[in-house]
Amino acid sequence: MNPVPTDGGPGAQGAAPVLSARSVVQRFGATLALAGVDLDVRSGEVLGLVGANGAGKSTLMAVLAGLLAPTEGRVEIDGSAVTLGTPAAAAAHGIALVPQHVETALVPELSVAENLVLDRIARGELGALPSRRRIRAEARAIAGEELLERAGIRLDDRAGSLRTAQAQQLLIRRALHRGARVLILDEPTAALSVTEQRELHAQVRRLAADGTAVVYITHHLAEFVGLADRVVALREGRVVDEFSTPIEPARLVSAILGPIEHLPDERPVREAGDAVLSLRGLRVRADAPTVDLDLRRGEVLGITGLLGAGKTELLRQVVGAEPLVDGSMTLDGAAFAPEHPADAIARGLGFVPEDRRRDAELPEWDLVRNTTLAELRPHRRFGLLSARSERAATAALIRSLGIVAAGPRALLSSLSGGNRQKVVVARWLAAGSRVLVLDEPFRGVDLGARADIGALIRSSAVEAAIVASSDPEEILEVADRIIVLADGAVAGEFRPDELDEASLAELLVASTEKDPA
Amino acid sequence: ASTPAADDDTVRIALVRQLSQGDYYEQWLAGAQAQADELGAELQIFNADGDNAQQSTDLDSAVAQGFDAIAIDHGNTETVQPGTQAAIDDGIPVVAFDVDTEVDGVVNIAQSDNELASLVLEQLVADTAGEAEVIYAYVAGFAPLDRRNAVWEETLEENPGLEQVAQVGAVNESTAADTASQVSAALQANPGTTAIFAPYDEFAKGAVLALQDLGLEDQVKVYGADISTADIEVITAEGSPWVATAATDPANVGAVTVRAAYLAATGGDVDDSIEVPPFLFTRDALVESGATTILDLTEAFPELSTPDVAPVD
Amino acid sequence: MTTTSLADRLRDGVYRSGLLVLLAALIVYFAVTLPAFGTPRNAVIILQSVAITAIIAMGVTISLTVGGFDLSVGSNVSFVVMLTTAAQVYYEAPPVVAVLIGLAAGALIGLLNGLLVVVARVPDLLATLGTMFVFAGLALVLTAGQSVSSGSIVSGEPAPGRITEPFAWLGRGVVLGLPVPVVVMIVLGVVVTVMLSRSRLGRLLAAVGGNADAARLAGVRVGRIKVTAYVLSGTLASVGGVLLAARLGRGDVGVGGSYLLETVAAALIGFAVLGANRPNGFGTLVGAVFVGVLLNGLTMLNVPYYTQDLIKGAILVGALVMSFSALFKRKDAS
Amino acid sequence: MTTTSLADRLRDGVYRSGLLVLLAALIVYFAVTLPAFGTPRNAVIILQSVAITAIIAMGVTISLTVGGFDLSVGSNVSFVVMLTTAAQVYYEAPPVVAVLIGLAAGALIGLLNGLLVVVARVPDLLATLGTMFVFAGLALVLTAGQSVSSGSIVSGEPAPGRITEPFAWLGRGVVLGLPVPVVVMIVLGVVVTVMLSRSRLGRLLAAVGGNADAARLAGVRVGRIKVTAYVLSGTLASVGGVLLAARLGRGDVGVGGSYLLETVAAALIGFAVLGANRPNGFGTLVGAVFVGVLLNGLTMLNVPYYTQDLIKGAILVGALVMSFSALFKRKDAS
Ligand SMILES: Nc1ncnc2c1ncn2[C@@H]1O[C@H](COP(=O)(O)OP(=O)(O)OP(=O)(O)O)[C@@H](O)[C@H]1O
Ligand SMILES: Nc1ncnc2c1ncn2[C@@H]1O[C@H](COP(=O)(O)OP(=O)(O)OP(=O)(O)O)[C@@H](O)[C@H]1O
Ligand SMILES: [Mg+2]
Ligand SMILES: [Mg+2]
Repeated sequence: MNPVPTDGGPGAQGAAPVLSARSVVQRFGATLALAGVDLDVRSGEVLGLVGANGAGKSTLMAVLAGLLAPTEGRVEIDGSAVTLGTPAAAAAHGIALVPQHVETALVPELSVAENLVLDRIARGELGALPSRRRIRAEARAIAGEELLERAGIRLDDRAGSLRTAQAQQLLIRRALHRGARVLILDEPTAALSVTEQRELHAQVRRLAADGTAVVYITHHLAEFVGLADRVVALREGRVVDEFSTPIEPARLVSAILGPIEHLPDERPVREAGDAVLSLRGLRVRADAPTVDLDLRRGEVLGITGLLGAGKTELLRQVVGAEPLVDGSMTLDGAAFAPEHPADAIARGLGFVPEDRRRDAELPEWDLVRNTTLAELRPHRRFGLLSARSERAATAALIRSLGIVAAGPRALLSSLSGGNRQKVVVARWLAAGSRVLVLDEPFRGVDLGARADIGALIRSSAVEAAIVASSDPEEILEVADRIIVLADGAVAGEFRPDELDEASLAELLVASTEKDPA
Repeated sequence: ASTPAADDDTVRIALVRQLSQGDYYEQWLAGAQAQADELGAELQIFNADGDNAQQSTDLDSAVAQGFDAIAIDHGNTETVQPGTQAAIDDGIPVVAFDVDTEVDGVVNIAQSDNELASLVLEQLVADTAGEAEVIYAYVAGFAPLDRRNAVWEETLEENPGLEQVAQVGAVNESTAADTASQVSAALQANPGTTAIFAPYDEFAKGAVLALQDLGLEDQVKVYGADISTADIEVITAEGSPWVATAATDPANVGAVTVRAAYLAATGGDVDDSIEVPPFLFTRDALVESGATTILDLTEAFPELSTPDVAPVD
Repeated sequence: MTTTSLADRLRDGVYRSGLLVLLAALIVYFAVTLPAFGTPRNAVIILQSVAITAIIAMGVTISLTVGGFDLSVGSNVSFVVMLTTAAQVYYEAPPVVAVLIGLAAGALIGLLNGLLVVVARVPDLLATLGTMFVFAGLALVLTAGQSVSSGSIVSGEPAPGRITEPFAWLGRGVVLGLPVPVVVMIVLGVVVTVMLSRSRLGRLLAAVGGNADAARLAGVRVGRIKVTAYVLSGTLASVGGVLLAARLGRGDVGVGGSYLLETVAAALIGFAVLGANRPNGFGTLVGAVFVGVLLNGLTMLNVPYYTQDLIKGAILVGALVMSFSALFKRKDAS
Repeated sequence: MTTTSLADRLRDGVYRSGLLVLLAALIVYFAVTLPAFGTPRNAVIILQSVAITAIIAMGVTISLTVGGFDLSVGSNVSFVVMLTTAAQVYYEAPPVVAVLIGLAAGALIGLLNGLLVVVARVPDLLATLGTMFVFAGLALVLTAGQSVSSGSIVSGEPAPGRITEPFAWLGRGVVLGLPVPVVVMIVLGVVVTVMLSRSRLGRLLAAVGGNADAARLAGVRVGRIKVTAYVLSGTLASVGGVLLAARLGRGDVGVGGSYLLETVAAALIGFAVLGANRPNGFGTLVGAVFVGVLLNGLTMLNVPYYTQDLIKGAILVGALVMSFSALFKRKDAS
């Protein structure tokens, strides 16, 4: 509750704000998402925004981009109050948003090209009868030939077939192309690889140099170094602190988490026991080399690699979500050949999928039902489900995982991204899974929650876990042993104390460069 | 004569109908209502809208409410029988129009579908000298149509010169339009056709539509059944191929039914079987009469009204 | 953090029970104006008039729960009506056998729908549209388009069998003062409502309807659950068909046709009950009863039949607007 | 990386054009067995028989495109038929005025649907279910349940007006050798198909239907687009209504009722055309023509009417299974 004066900060050298929030309050029913926020965005600056999951970052951006009408307070552009009302109105003022969840920004049935030019079509810039060729040409110009080539994107495919990373890059291009005065990037790097991240940073700096204001949200505090001119921290819907260059990630942490919480200190790398799960001769694709792996009791095995290295394809085979391309597996020494996720679950596996919205969430269900979905049998009394038993189990998990929600009966859709991820992890703890397989579990998850989830999968309830992530920082933080995957092949194995983040990142990049696609 | 229900002396009649929608039922009801008003009776209408199970329930409801008489308008024997039996057991007189309840003590009223079909078919045979390729419009499962069908089958047997080249028909909300499409197709396949027997006015209208589409009004004649204001317009139109139809006046039949129910309720004198005879209208006669509406028709053909059937003094 | 004002709660109440309040108001209004309305006997008549619709609508609700849509229920009813009556009249099947044949046929229609959707991957609406035509057609072909009644003529001869008393009892018999179809409706209504809201199967059905991908990864055998849903839907439709055949005492051609729209209407109206905004068993029952009360009362008021649709529609639209705008006002204000 | 074998491509071709291939096969079969089938005149008859259905189905397709569902089209047709004929017969409105009134009424019904969905936030199916009842009711109330024809009796007097030749021409007239409804169908079919697949509006409609949030974020005015879709759907239904009134030459009560199912069927069958798996104008046209060809050919073959539904259903199910299992085989393999 001590709003920090925002004038006079360095970075934009005192330029007049282009876009401001003034005492913005946003309520969702009983939830106070924003409790009176003042924020100035100046042209030519890169403004970082940090805060724990549920702090209100996305909500604030939605207000600034005209997606939400604030309950109280106002938005100013060039110093005068405006009513944005719709994203179209915001766009007319030169405000562009790339939202946190890319699926919410794409129309799956339309082609990639049509999605890229959708805003221009909406504004009528392509006329009443835009030809396919025109749309394709415009889309090509927006996406850039080199991206299409590199990411293997075909403009005529349905947008629904895009992978998260591809979609994210395309949406960024779409927003950049609009020539916005203010560009808002809500966790743009959550699904980007190291190289793609670096590229994006360079691009953002170029834009700022040209006078665009960029608001940049991320949970990877290290990204701000050399990128942001100024970082504002939100907590519980309020601005709690502001930092200017040089940005020191360590100082940001306490601003985000508040005085009470603190991250655990250096954790010991654990020594593993015998193999719980063994993969022999698996392939991520029919034309890929074979992969042999052992997951040992008591360890967290980190799998990393650039986007498209084959992590997801490997993990989905392990949990029975896809048929095995080749090879065989054993679990606890016995043959393990799941034909359906149910088979894997019955053997004690739990799977947190990469695309949480599509593959894990039931948004219109409350937390209780989302949590108990994978194992309902323990809650049966006389053949019927006991609401009390389900609720009690969930309430305990909400507490132990620190999930921020209005209560066990809150709808999942009302939670912030990071908290939803915790609910998905909670589902497997509720199901009593012994072996957890997590694909990009930290995407969009804040530092505190990351530590919480990390601690969870290392807890005694879990015998062993596999964590796949393309982010070196995350992997180093959580894994006891690291496997680097490149183009479907195991390119190396390391202990986390042998490496630091920068060298792991270099390794990832190098592992693919030897074999350009 | 619009006394409110509060009057204990008012005769209360329940009219339990299978269908309400369409010209025939509309005019039937208008005749019934007018007669009830004239008699000072109160008529409560139960409309099953084609749902036979609902009609059965309506009948139960009418029995439960203790009407002075119940009139049933169309329905299936099995479906209305239990309710009718219950009414008779409760001492409520029942009048049934065009449905055989198979319950003793019920006053049965019928427009003779047999006679109706015979009248038109005699005309068809006379016009064609018993030699014709005929398209026949019929859908099974509707009691009046089934009865008319029986006459058609007899006629075919008796007249070896008549050949049924195609059978068409569809019963739904757009019967006329759908029948037209089918008749068109049948006519394409059977260019020798000279007559269409369509013993239901919606079928007949569909057949006329098809002939107009194909410009075959001069070659093929339509023999229909039933009559309504709209039908009169179609029949009397310039060059209409619809040359004959047989019908009773639905308003008259409705009135007869209400009179019979009133008599039964008030202990008057009523036969337990009443027949309303149908009447053959040829196109020529209709054109000559100058009638354009059902009202004109009852003036031009006084035989249509049968005040002497079930008279109330 | 939480400030739920009294006004909010009131609005919430109206929203949650808008349709129930309206139903209660209607009942009170009719009971006051019409002495014959408020009798127990009339209550039974109203329930009788909606029983078959409600039973079939429970099946539709189950298919809606898995995100499907069973367009074939009406044809299913027609087919089962013809099958059970023809079995008895043409082939002298004993009533019990006829009923079992009818139920088995309904379950098989459901299974076929389920396999088309799950194995052949035909979208729900299309698959059930196809089977809708097929079984409407089979219902006709079974008897060459003729209605079936005791004494029907088959190839020139009167058919040997007849619809017997024990079978007709299913449509008209009385148990504990209630007609058999009403008893069946109450029992199945409770069973389906509890199944959907309280059982593991119900939860899995809803999971598949909510997000099939997520359900699969959480170990739900999505295909099996979908097939189960269609089998249940088909079986419930056939229960309706058997009761209808018993009530009519004959096999009326095309008799099931009107049930598609009526049952979908009941299930959809059910969305607005207690703020569910999704298929639910209790809501479906309320939806069916709502329509029954309205038609019964309007008939007693001697409102011309041609205004009844309008009144029904206007009241429905009013209730919907009330329910849903309140719902969203609440969400927005939030 | 991609190895598209010949077999794959063939399968792909079958999948994409399964329904078209079947349609062609049917036409060839009928033309060979039935000399009268393959004539230009019969082609016109077939088109005539599906024209009104196809026009209304184009509207349904538009409502499906925005992710809605317009259950009110049948009632809309009924209402417009009664309105245009009553205007002429009861109030002596000139044909042009009657047509304009009819189209305006259709557009207004669409607007009402749109506002219920967008402003009152009633879910599509429920909103249009409500207006379905309301306008089916209004169609009846308009004339107190009577059909309208020249010489109808209004309060004891014959009505003053009549259905005139120019109006009837809309239903029966011939332009360039084609019946007017067929010409209208072709013109509107092309316009709607191009609109949906090529125009700005069509893409915005698809965007709203595909992901309303994404559309909104890209600056699409979602509410307006939805309302536009319903207004177009309502207007197309009213075009169908006007043509139907003209074709019948009178106002038949409840005549529109059967169009709901028929048009939805056409639009749904259209999903399977050219592998779209979503609403599309061309597919809807093919769907309507498919049904028309089948019924025409079967009637000519003198197949009993009661087997036609079965044959229609069986062929449809076959085509669907072929289309969709091939589609998914292909997807799975990839
Ligand atoms: N539509 C909604 N309905 C109800 N509550 C909501 C809604 N959207 C957000 N909230 C709540 O508002 C608060 C702020 O959410 P927001 O998404 O802005 O957080 P965030 O800072 O972006 O978090 P994250 O880092 O997880 O993305 C959270 O408590 C969330 O539960
Ligand atoms: N950003 C991308 N650029 C190029 N190809 C990609 C990209 N993302 C995914 N792919 C494709 O996906 C395939 C492997 O995907 P998979 O999900 O198994 O890998 P991953 O390492 O888990 O990547 P991700 O982190 O995106 O999930 C590759 O063959 C590649 O064609
Ligand atoms: Mg966020
Ligand atoms: Mg992955």
